[in-house]
Amino acid sequence: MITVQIEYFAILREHIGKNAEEVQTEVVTAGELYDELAARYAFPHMTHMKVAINDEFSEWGAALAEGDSIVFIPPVAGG
Amino acid sequence: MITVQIEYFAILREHIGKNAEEVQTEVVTAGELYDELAARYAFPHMTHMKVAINDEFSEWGAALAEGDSIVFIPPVAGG
Amino acid sequence: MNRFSFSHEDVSGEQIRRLVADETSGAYVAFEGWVRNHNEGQQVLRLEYEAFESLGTKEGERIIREAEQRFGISTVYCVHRLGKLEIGDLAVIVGVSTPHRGEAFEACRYIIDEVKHRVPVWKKEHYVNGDSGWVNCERCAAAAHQHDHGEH
Amino acid sequence: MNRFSFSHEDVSGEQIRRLVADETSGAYVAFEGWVRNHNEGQQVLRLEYEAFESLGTKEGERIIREAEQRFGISTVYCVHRLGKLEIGDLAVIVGVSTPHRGEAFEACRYIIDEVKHRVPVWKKEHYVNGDSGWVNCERCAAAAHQHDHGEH
Repeated sequence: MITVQIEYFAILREHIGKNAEEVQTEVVTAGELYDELAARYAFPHMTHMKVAINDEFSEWGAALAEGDSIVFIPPVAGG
Repeated sequence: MITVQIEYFAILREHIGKNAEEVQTEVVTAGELYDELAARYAFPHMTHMKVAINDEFSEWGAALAEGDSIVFIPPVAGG
Repeated sequence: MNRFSFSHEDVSGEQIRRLVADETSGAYVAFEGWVRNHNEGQQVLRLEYEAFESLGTKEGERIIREAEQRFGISTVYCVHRLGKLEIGDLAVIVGVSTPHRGEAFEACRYIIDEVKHRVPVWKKEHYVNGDSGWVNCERCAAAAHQHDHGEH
Repeated sequence: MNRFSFSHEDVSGEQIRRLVADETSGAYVAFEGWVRNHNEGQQVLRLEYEAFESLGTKEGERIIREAEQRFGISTVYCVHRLGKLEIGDLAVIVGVSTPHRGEAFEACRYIIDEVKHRVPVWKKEHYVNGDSGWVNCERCAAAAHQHDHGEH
């Protein structure tokens, strides 16, 4: 069991109704954490998501560590 | 013998020391007129000159007519 | 000022030009993205931009360093607006000065293309009919044909 | 105001942007040519532009119509300065707005390339060492290898 910090942006922030939360989880990878939270909050179906760990882009298969800061990144639409 | 109006710009204006003049000539084409004036004024050697007749680009072989307005166009250097 | 930054206040083209101006540069190319009054058939009233600012700033700075490595750039700045914007407002600006104009065009285009694709910014449009929605990224449709993975 | 014009007074990027701005355009690309403090190894003090204005205005307008035929342009203006200019002054500006940014870049580049090649404008540079000279066209060196004719 580890504790990680999650920050939500854009459609996810609105869907969940909060900017950030602390989550305790048994999963190993960022992808598994996404699936766990998508099920818990019934995320809208989205493709081509990215993930950042500790303010850097990361892989979905990356192992999480105690205290990590996680951001799930929906498709961007700048400019 | 025809009479044409010549307007000079840039290096030619400075070389000859006037903006414009009326010229009487026996030549037929714009190219021949250039050669005649280049000899008269000892124009600096220039390549890739263009010529305009009555405010439109023209050919060196174009025949001149009484009252035409002629401009010899040195290589441009805008912007 | 960082070469890439987010701004919660109005940005003007004149500000960026002043930052970029220098006596050795003969060419300046600026791209500005403006808020249009329509998008994909819907009449837009206003919109909001939101960013993952800490990562976005780093990614924007990386894009500018890449452009500097590829092109002969004198000076470059890029600013992306965040918050509420109205029709006609400047949403993003890239200003590049170079000794020769070809590289100014190429560098400016490289930066805006990469910023729109890679910097984590999201746009919520508010429509005349009362609806609103988060706009998807511009390469998603193309990317969907190229990748089977990445479903999350 | 004509889409192509000469100006004997200062021109600002902001003037052109205001002319070009409209609510249906999402993309704006501007090119500005600035007076550099050096050219081909010489330190430049100031310069003068002179034009064959009547033909130049017509040729500039033709270039803009060509760009409109090739690209999806919303609005476009080009102004070329004439007279005495100092280091850092704006010598020429092209501003183009379009619905999509790719065409703004392409149209802006097309116009400045053609203007520099086809519009009869001449530049006299004054150097720090007291010399001055009329600058030759930028395609002359390349053209000299391609043509044996045209000697006049």
